[in-house]
Amino acid sequence: MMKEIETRIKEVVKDLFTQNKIDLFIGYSKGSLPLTSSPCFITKSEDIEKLVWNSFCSNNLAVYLPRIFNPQPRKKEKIELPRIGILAKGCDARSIVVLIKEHQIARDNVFILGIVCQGMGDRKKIRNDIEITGAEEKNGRITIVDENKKEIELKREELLSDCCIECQHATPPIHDILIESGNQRPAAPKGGGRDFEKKSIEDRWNLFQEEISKCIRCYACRQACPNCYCRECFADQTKPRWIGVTDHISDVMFYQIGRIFHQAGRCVDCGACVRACPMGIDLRVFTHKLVRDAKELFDYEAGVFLEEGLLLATFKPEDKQEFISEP
Amino acid sequence: MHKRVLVVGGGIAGIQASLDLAEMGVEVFLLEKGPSIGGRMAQLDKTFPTNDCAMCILSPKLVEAAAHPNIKIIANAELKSLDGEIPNFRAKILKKPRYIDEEKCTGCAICMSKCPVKIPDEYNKGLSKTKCMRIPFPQAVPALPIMDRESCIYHQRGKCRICEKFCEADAIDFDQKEESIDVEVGSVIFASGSEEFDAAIKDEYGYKTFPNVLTSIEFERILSASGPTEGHITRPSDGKEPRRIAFIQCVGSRDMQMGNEYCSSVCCMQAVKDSVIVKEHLPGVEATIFFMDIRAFGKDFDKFVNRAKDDYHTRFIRARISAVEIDPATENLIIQYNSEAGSLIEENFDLVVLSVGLLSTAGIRKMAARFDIEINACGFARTSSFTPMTASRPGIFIAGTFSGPKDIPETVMQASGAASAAASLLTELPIRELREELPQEFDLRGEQIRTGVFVCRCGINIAATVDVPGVVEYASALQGVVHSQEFIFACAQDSQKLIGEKIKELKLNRVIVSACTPRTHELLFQKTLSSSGLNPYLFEFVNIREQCSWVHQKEQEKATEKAKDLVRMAATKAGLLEPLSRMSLKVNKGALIIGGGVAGMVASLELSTQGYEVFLVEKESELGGNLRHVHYTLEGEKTDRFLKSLIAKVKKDDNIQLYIDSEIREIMGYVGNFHTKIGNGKQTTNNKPRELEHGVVIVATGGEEYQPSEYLYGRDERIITQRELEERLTKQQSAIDKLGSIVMIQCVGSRNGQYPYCSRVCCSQAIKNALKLKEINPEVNVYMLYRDIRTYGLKELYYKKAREKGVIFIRYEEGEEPQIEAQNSKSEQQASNGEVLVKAYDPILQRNLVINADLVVLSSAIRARKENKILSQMLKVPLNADGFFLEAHVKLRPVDFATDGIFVCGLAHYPKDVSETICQAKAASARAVTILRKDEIEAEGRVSQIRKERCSGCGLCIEICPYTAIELEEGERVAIVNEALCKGCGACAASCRSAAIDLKGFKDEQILAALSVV
Amino acid sequence: MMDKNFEPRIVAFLCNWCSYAGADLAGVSRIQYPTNVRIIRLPCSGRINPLYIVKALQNGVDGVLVSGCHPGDCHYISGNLVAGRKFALLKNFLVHLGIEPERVQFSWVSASEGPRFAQIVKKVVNEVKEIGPIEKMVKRL
Amino acid sequence: MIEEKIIKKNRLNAMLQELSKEYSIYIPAGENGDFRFCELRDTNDELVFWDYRNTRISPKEILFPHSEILYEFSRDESHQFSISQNNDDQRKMKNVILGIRPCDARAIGFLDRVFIGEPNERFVDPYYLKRRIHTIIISLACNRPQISCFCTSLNGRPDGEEGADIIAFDIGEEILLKTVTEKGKEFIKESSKWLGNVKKSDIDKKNKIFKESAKRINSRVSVEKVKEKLDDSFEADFWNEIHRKCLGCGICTFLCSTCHCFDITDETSADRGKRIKCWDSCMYPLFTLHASGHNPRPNYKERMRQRIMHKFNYCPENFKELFCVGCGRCIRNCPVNLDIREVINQVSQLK
Repeated sequence: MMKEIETRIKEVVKDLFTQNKIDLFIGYSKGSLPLTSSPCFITKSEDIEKLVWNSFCSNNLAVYLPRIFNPQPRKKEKIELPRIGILAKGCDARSIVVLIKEHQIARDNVFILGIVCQGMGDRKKIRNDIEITGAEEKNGRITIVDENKKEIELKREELLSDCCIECQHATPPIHDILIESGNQRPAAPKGGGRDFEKKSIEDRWNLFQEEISKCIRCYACRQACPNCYCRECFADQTKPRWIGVTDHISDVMFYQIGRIFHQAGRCVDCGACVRACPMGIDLRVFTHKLVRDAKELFDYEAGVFLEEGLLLATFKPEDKQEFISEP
Repeated sequence: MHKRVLVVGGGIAGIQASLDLAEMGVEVFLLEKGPSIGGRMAQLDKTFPTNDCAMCILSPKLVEAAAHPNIKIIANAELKSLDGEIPNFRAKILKKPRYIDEEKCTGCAICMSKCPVKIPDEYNKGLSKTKCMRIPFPQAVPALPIMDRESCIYHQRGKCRICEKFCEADAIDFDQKEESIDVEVGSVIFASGSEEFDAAIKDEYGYKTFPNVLTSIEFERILSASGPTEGHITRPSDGKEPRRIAFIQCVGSRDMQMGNEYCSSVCCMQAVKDSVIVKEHLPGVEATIFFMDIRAFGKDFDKFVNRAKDDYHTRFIRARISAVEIDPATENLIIQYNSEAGSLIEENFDLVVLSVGLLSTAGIRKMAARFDIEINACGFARTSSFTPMTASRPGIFIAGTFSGPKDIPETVMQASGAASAAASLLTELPIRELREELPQEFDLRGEQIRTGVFVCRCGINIAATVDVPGVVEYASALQGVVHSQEFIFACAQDSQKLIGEKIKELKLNRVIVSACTPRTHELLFQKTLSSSGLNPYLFEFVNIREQCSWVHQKEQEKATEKAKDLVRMAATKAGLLEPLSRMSLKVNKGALIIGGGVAGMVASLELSTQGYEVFLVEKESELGGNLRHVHYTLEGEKTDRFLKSLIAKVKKDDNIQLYIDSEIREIMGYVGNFHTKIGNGKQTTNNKPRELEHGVVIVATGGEEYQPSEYLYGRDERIITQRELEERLTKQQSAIDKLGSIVMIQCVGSRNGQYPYCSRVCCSQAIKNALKLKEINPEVNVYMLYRDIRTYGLKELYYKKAREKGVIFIRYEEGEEPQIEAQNSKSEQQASNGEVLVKAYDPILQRNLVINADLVVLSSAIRARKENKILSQMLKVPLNADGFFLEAHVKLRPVDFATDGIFVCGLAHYPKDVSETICQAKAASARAVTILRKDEIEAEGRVSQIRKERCSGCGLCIEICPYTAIELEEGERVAIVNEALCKGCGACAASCRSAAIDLKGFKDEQILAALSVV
Repeated sequence: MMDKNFEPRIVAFLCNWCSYAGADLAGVSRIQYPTNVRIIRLPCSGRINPLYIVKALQNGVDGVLVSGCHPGDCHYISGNLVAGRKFALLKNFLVHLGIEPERVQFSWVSASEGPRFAQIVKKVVNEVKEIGPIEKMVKRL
Repeated sequence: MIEEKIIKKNRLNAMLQELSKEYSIYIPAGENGDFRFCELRDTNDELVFWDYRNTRISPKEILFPHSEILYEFSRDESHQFSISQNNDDQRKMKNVILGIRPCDARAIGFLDRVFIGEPNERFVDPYYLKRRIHTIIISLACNRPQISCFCTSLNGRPDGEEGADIIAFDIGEEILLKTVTEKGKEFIKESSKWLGNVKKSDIDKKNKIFKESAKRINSRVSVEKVKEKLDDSFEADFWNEIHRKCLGCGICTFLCSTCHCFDITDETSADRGKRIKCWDSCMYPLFTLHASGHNPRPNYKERMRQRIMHKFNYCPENFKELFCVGCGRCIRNCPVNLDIREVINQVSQLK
């Protein structure tokens, strides 16, 4: 199935270039390490063969769009916007919806090649002390080879990212062409942080502290997030300085709380931040709380409806008032 | 002499009229007989249908009136005589003594706290006590105490003078005498209001006899958080929370025995609102409203009633209550009533609220007579439908309930309308110029922070609790502070002078005053800064009275600590304050008025009279709008003649550029600077410019009659609408003569699931036409099938008249609408005399009726125009769920939009009759003139600003801004703030993730600085 | 558990038009309430950046009270309603992370609700006293 | 004179216990292959790092922490200012870093050149220096290289000694310690009671293991001409393409054992403040942003170029060394698999 999709992707991209519909296509190429793919920028048809489709095409490619359409520093002269083709899984497409709503993307200049996503694997699901020297994917099974040439066979499902396991939007809500991928995988019940939520407040705090103490403020979570397109992140600002620059846990918490809260009503739960984190922080335990609350309190899901107002710019008379303390 | 107007009465009507006039450049004397302005609205808890807190929305208006340089409030005074004529009236005013020197008094209220004599508190309707020396209520304006001479011990027995002893301002004057003030004005507005019906007269309800029977105003006070029970709902007899509350409607209204035949218009909604609020306070309570008709005729009123029924489970019982009895053991109240089924039911209540009407008293009649103001049969000032704010005496105008019972928005509209009418008389006179020459501001560039801290003792108000010298000393060590000192009263004249001197002497570039509340005193100190050459925004106010000394009276040390903390926070913030300037904006003197119906024409003429150019755009080929289909009013006035003369006046007015057959293509810009493109309709109207520049927009696009799809309308010629009937009554009376029986069906297309609103005018229109039918042929049988008869106000008289003339009223319930069967329908057979069978269920007779009708007349709804949507998007102003334009505030800003410079009037706002339309049209022009008369408008100083380099143009701020003050600059994809429209709420700044937008005066770094030293 | 001598430091962000006026009314009415609150006046509850609240905690403030106009009463039409969504999400989020719900509280107080303002202050102060001084999140300079 | 000693693994705890009285001991700690250098708190803990691969984040953080306070200042009530040196650092003055991999040890040698330089160097970082002269580095020869390791292309070896005071070899039940510096020799001398003498068989065992280890490093890049190529390619088109997928995060630089850029900022409140030194990354938009608002490296392209140029051109110019030790951290952790080996190869092929 994966191979067929890959072939189909190449066909579509070839057509797009032949018909001169795009200047650039953003997809995935083979990664340099086993179980990775790498974002890939195709500008001419000769390079189309570089494109791949496998269970590790996990990067949210929408992250590249704002910077193309909104280059920094701001150009004085009017720039000719490139026409971009982009491969979009459900979550990438939802990010694109968010970005269109937030005026970061010119819809007319984007050709969305949607793929009904089967969920993407996460290399980190394999223990770090296993050195993966090779891998092969076939018929929903993934065989990895360790440093001693030992083969380990895994079911594709075992490697799926947490966000993919719970994904409710495998089909891109917006697309110009859609590639089906056969059977729909049923989404697991929403769980990100649910177990966490059941813990006592002190346990939660301790776990939060423990996770956050790993953070080295490399900002990979921010940079990997398509929503974090701010020209100057609050975390970087000096006038006023919102956060101290240190790795003091309080500063780190402030950064994380601030960044995650800035995703309220915008986070599409693509897992990019979690995958990017070099320190293995399970940010989703925190990000998903806001995703869940947006749904539960305001019946709002980010990046699903293009026409819907922004969560934090609108209100309804029936908005719940439970956060109010009555004397 | 410049333009001057006297406004009699300081309720919301007088306040609104004064504010509008003042903004038009007219000097206003606002006369109030009580000690404070505010009127009845100040006593209300919440306002329907939005349940806004009345005081929250009123008190900014009180403060605004007090601070306006064009308004002089003369409270505790009466108008003694009024001689002369336009534009030279001479008014003699008698100002009663307050026994304080208003110049000296700082309003600190120490006298009130020390006064030993307690008297019933009028503000709380006598349900609680206040002092003989008292400020009437906390938000009172003027915020000065008044002494009740009758209960003052010194005045009665010659000793006490405690107040004098404690008054550090030396403001008590026991010997104060009445003062006579003469003013000369060009015209006068009477907004003197009405009185509440004295429920004690209707002794069958036991008011004043049974402790647990209250009037609606008393109940408002009980509901109010600032009332006698601090918002805890308890009943007077035992202080227990009531579980069952009855509201009895029409107490003193629609009551022939009492001689008050009219409807008081507001009591139904007040009772419904109270039933909702009481339920919010006490979830277990059961509220029952005994009513005759529920008159929810206003915008979104029916929705509110439905909410009360469905969500708050208010019981609505249609019954006239004849008496209230008491159970002496429990002091509960017993009410007997006839159910609709006819059985006698007795119920027991813990509390009974009498919805007392509004009425004119002998006193009001006498006053009217004294000033030559004619009154009508009900004792209210007489006005005509076409000049609804004009009194019989030339130069005198009426606003508010003096001309009949009305709700707040109608009052505000009439007040603004009266202001417009009054100002129109004075066009020849110059406006009052208020230009204060301010010194050049210091240049602060490169200057170090030099802060001066001034701490107020407020007599002993602050000093008795807070260690003021301690705070002064503490402040001196704070960063940037170069001077600190104390004052006995910081607000006193000499203190102001001293602050000014210190600014100059010590080159202070930041000033902190640590005293009372900025809400009343910030402007005063800012003015002192301005007049000393310091930008007024380099000022921080610390409130150590309301927040320290008054609320921590027994914890002096902690209160002092807190005061120091607050000063420290202010000093830290002050260091980051920046001088701000108010952007000024040229105002184009033209007005665009969209819609050439009566609303648009009246507004056009009003603006033209005041000297402004008007572009009146009508999409049809003739002027007149809906009034073309109305031929006479309920009161019998001929509308045709009025309309004809109105059109003639508009056509020959040189100031009015008329664009008929034209449509608006595009409106760009903002207050003072709109650019509009007009597209041609069918015919080209000469070669007038199609692109207009103007300063304001008035939306008067009207409404349209609903074309019923029910009741066989359009399928049988014997079924017509009221409008069609009126047409026939005027033009083909002969056809009417022959009819034997006519059935009118009310609420066609109104008050249903899809369109839950009441069309307001159809009951009156139906009664008007029924009376006409009876006039033409007294023998004709007229049946009116209705749900509630909503002849509010003085229209009620005609309802009575219709009953007297034999019109038969049969009620039907929602869901049990009448059924119609057309016999020998013309389309089927040629017979023209066939009858229409109307079947209805009569809930009183409790059986089905069949009426043979020759003609069925449908009172069809008034709908919002579909084009409203396009216009609303062009103007970026909202519509309500029913498609009518949604004003900025349903109570106090009924013709404004949240977006400055755009106004609404007429049916575009909501269904209304011609007199109300004219009121609103004049109100809209008054509001428009407040902008047009200025050459420049000054924007807020504390407005949002963009840091372009941080902005990604995500548009969140644009969506959030309620004033459409932010736009996306498409090319650079960056938000830009229109300072002219920004009101400085800061919602944009708080929402911007990259802090690319900030609010001047409340900048992130300023707030964070204060927060860093809490 | 509860330290009798602990006097928490509470910051209250109040909107100018309702809640600040409500606090004024509490003053005018001489309603006594605990001294722990330091008020920061803002034009509207809509002005409150959620990060201010987090910053207050980081600065070692024991509790934060945010108060605005009741829904519908906003002087700026809808500032409080837009803010309401942010507040609801922030409160849940902070609690999710393990910040005690008592630390950050929101209320609507109108200009005529002096007693309500005093009550809400008492409530916040008492509840924060109960849970003790803030340690989580604090960074002292 | 090189000295070689041997110690049984099971005696190591006892030795560390005694050492901990005088030294802070840093060891790689973690589980499931996920390690980071930590101060050894309980010397009874079993040492589990013998066959760890490498830490996620380089041990440079011990000597060059993410952030450190340089000094504090305050203002008193009479508006007078005073400055106090930071005395917060409660760490014992002397440190032992045990278990650092040879690639990272070598990187510390590079950092020494940056922060201390040659003797008589003008630019010395006193904070680094103070820490460095009191630190003993005992590296642990690499027996478990990863597929992303390429130290051998950059003059490194799994048993390379550069940067270490002592190098340790895991030869099974025992650890072979080999001194590299005088400081290392001193240290061995002080600890001699725990150490035994080396047998020929131990040496053989060691040589066999680490020859095998070297063989496992198959990843090779060609760095010979990198510096020269970069000399002339500041404006090359190559930079327009190479940065494209870079997200601009700081993983590669923060995890890197040789990256050493830092920033200095003040944290202040009304009357007190601290001057703080903390890591910076050339990948960040605010890196070297001028006070005027001008940013010499406004975009991903310029930042990416800075990183490559700094490592492979500027540092070789200044320190005669390519500033990459081939530890592979940036390769393993890059969220978009932007592989530095590919970049180097592409640079080598530049015309």
